[in-house]
Amino acid sequence: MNVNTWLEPIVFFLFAGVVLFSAIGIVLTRNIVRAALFLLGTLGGVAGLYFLLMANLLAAIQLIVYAGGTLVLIVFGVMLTSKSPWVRFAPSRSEAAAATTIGLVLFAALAKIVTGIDWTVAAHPADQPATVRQVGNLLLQQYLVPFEVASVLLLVVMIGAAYLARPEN
Amino acid sequence: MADTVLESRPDLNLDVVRDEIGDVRTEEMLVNMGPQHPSTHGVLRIVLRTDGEMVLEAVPHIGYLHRCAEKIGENVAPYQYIPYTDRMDYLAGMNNNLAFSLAIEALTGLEVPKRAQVIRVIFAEMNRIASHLVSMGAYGLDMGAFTPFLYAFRERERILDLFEASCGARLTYSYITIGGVTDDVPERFIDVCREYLDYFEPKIAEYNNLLSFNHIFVKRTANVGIISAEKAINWGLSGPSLRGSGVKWDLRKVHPDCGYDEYDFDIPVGQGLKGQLGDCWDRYFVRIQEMQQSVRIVRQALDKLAGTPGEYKHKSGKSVKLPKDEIYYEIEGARGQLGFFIQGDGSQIPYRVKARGPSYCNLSITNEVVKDCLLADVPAIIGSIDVVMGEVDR
Amino acid sequence: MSQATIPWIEPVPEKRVAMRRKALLVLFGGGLTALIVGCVMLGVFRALPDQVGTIVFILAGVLPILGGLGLIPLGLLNGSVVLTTLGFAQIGIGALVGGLLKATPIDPLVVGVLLLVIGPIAAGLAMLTAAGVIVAFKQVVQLLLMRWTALILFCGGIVSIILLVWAHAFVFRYVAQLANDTTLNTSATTTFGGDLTIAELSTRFSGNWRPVAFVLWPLQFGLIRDLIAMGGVIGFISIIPLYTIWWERKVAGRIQSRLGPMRVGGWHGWAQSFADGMKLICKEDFVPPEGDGTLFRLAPYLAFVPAICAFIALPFATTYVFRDLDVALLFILAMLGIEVLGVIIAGWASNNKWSVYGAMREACQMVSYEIPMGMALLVPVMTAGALRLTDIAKLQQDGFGSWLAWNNPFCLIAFFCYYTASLASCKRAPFDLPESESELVAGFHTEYSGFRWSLFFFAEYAAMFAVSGLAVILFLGAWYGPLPLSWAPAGNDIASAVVRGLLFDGPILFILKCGLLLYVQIWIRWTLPRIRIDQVLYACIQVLLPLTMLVVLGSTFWLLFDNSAHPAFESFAKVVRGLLSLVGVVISIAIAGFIIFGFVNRRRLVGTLAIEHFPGS
Amino acid sequence: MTSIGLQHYLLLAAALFCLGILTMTLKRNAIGILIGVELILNAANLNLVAFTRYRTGAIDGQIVAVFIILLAAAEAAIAIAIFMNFYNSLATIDVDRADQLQG
Repeated sequence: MNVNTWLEPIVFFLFAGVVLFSAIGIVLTRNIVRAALFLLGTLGGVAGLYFLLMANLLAAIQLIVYAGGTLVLIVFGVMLTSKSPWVRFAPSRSEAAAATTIGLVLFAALAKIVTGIDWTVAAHPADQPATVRQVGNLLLQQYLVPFEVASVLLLVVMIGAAYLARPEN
Repeated sequence: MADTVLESRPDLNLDVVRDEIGDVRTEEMLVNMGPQHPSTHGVLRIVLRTDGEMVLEAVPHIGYLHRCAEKIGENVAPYQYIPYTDRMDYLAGMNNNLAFSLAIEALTGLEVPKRAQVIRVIFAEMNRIASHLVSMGAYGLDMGAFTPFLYAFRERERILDLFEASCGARLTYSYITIGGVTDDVPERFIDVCREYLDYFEPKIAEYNNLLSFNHIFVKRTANVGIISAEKAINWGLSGPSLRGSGVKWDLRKVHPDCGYDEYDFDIPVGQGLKGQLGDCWDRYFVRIQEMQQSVRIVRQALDKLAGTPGEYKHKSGKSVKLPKDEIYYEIEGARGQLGFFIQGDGSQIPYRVKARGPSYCNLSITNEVVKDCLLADVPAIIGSIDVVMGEVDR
Repeated sequence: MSQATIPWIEPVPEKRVAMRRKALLVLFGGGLTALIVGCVMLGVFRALPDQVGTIVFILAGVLPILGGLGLIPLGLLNGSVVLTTLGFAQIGIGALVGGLLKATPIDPLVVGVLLLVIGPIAAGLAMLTAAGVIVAFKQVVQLLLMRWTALILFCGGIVSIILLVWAHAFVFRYVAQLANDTTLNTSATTTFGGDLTIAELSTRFSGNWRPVAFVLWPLQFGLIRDLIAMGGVIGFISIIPLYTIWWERKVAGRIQSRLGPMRVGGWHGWAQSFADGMKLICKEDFVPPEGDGTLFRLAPYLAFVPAICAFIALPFATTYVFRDLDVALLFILAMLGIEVLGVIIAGWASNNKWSVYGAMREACQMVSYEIPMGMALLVPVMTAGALRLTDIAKLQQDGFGSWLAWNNPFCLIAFFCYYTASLASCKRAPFDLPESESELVAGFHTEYSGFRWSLFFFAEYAAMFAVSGLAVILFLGAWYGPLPLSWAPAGNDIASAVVRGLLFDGPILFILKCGLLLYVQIWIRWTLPRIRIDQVLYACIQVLLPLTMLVVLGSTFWLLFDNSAHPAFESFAKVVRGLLSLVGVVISIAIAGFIIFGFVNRRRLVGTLAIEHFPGS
Repeated sequence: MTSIGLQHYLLLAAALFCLGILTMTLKRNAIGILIGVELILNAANLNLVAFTRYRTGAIDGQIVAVFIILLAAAEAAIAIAIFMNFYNSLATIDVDRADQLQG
């Protein structure tokens, strides 16, 4: 028996546990700073899963853009917009009950669908990690137009965000 | 974060959340800087009203070091009061001694021997150097440069060695006293002092290289905390803080006591070399230049001391009787005009003693200057005004 | 220095003598017992090789469960919580070990030997050594206080670490070779190994060397090799801050005409950091009552763990890398970026206005320096055409001239841009705004004390080493010496290996280069004042960012021409490279000369030691 | 021990998606809602990458995931800029107060 075959489930369940634990934490906590911190757990766990899924570049991008950039932005936003560190917006009981029901039903439906299909039919699993060069080639050849559109979008976002956050006078 | 409400200024408390729909851009915050803060130079407390990094208002709160120095003066004889003056501006004790002694001498008409006058000039100027060294070093510390501070202390250490050899104390000297000085200078004092001056003078250029003309330091201090000449006069500033604004006013020239008129020296004033006239850098650089001038004075005084034998003290200094009269006498201390108001009632003990500390007056301009600058500029400005809390609170 | 001032060798109080005697007794007795147990078990294993699996199962699985079953009623009867918990714990451990033994492919024989023979023997020897040290305490202290002891210890430590690394690399390679050896392995070969049995392994060894197979067996699992390597990495990262802090204090002392730490440990206070660590651990662990306690406790780890994680991907030499990721550069940058979050959370959770200022400044600073830093790093990546750090390093093995910093003018500028941004990234002066002590008291760590506080410093110094390492790999020839690798002796003997390791290739050179960059960071910190937050933003966004953009653009055009292989451009490039290398040589010689000049004239320069002004000196 | 397949990832992503929806509905803090959106995007990404790994064997899904991460960053920047504006005019980021915005 190969070590890797019993290591992979362990690592998967580890990361999946981190992801789920912190996602549940986000839902349950009423402290927005803690929610942002739980988001770090989710993002890190997902990045770990990307590593497991042999998407190294994506994992690194997830860590650097999401965890390093977006999350700092969010925490920054929290700090700038909350009057005291422990602002709580509590939902009412009925809201919570309704939302939970909807969430559970949705999850049950999705789970039913997912488990009802035999995914192994006609699958071509990859066994080599995608290299940066492959991703880069694909980005600059097949996906060049979306890539350029995305860069224009980023520029627009930059200008737009600067315009929106600018003081009026 | 508990809201801070100032009883004297209830309008300052903007920490409360404004919930009405309005044009709230950002929130203001009250921050206590001090009384225990690394760059308030002692137990100064400044309440800052800030908007992010911007400081909208700064209200100094003083009195944490109040020791009833003036009241004590009304209960002891002038000669006994000299040690208390040491503890006012503890970085320039000699100058405090000198101011009080001169005031009493002027009130009683006591004649000071020639040799004592020369010794007084030497020690006052050496103490000015020591005080400016601390000021310079601590200013570097405020800007985040730790090293000049220790260089400054290394140099000051040797001045204190000289003082210790002369009077046995390193901080609270009580050396200059009514009628002269407590003791003659020790043997070889002139040689050692000259040696020190030869060692010290080139160091000034090194400080300039290290700190004064350092690009980051200039960026931090030039065009920050500008005090115009008019404003400086209106707020009663004195000393380097006044001269930094370009006002050529120095009591050593205006009414020379102790024979300052016999020495050849210049009054450095701020010139707006790196920024606008009267900014923090100008005030800082005036001190550096004053050290140079003090070296000049001490050199001349040492020459004069060698040729002035005689008494170092008037015999009746210990038991002066104060006439029914009053006097206000001030000298140019290390931080500005240090004055004593003394009212006698015919006995040995003064009826009223009142000190005018330059730090106290200089500090009053804080809010005016600190307004609308960045949080990081607050230490820069307070450091450039160079207050000593012992003298502010007395 | 008078030895009487060292508290270690002052007369020891009675109580401590008694404690020492007790410790000696425990260690000596325990060591002997463990040795005997180990030897007896060795005999048992030798005598009963077939039933070993059962024995181990009984010893490690069944016995604890039985013991636990006995303990629980005892604990319940006596009302003792400890005994009951112990019973349950024993059942749990027994079930776990037993289950693992049954369920996993781990050979029970190996577990048995490791747990019951090698473990006790090693523990026994360690305890006996400790007892010996206690007996020879005074002599050991005397040795430690000798003039050059610390230096020898330090250098010896480094050498032995490197030797260990060398040895483990050798063993790992050997094991990997064995795992792929089809003559040994009857089943299918895999890259991860894990299919060899003890019997197969021991055929490789003759006679008395057979037991080596027991030690080698676990090493065929990638996981176990990783754990060992991770232990090494963590050990190294713990040593870096300790010695960098000591070094920083010494350098700061010399710059400021002081001596720095002189007492603890003897020679130049080499153990000062250990003493500080002791002190910090003993300090009150303060948590602001009005703050967010959980986040406050969590924040130091949030800063510390990413800083360590950066070392997962940071190679020290071609084979000395924990995980040779193809995205190592991005990974390290990401980890340095996440570290910031710990600082922000720390400031936020402290519920102190100064700390919040520090946190906000860190956030501001981070968004401004990260972009130029990433842009500057793009230049060597583009020039090398690779993202894997070991690949980038490989391009620089042809001596000083091939280092990427002198590859084209843009690379050199990019190096300085990167170094500036990396100062900001490590919160080092003149960019130490988040913790600026003269403005914000101590910024984000105002409320921290003790061990948590020291974690921030561990993180800071580890990050300093990581960014220096990146600079070295991407610009300064990685772990290669200034001489081309092809000049290195190729032989397999120890002498040529040593020459290669010291002069041409290897982690020693890498650590030395990183040390030089660390020294420059320290030097800058103790020389320059701190800049203001608006000036940081200005410098990063309005100066560095356009500059790095220009540099990236210029570097793109340079590469375009370079790839076109036009003869005129090639000769031009050659001249430029030569000139830049010359600049590099001049800079290196200048720095080296500066340091040597400073050392030779250390008694005459500005920073003349204050101690020499004292009367009688 | 079972080997990990596509199903595991899909289930995890479904759970993450539902938790994201829950976050969006339960939080009244605008930034909380933004965090919920990030969860949903992550769930989608996880699906994409898992399909890439276990079904197609190509890396197109990863490229799409890269674009999604990029969009998420852009979205967060714009969203926070909007929240700042919102906060500036209402002194709160409780989304239930957004109906007071006029013009």
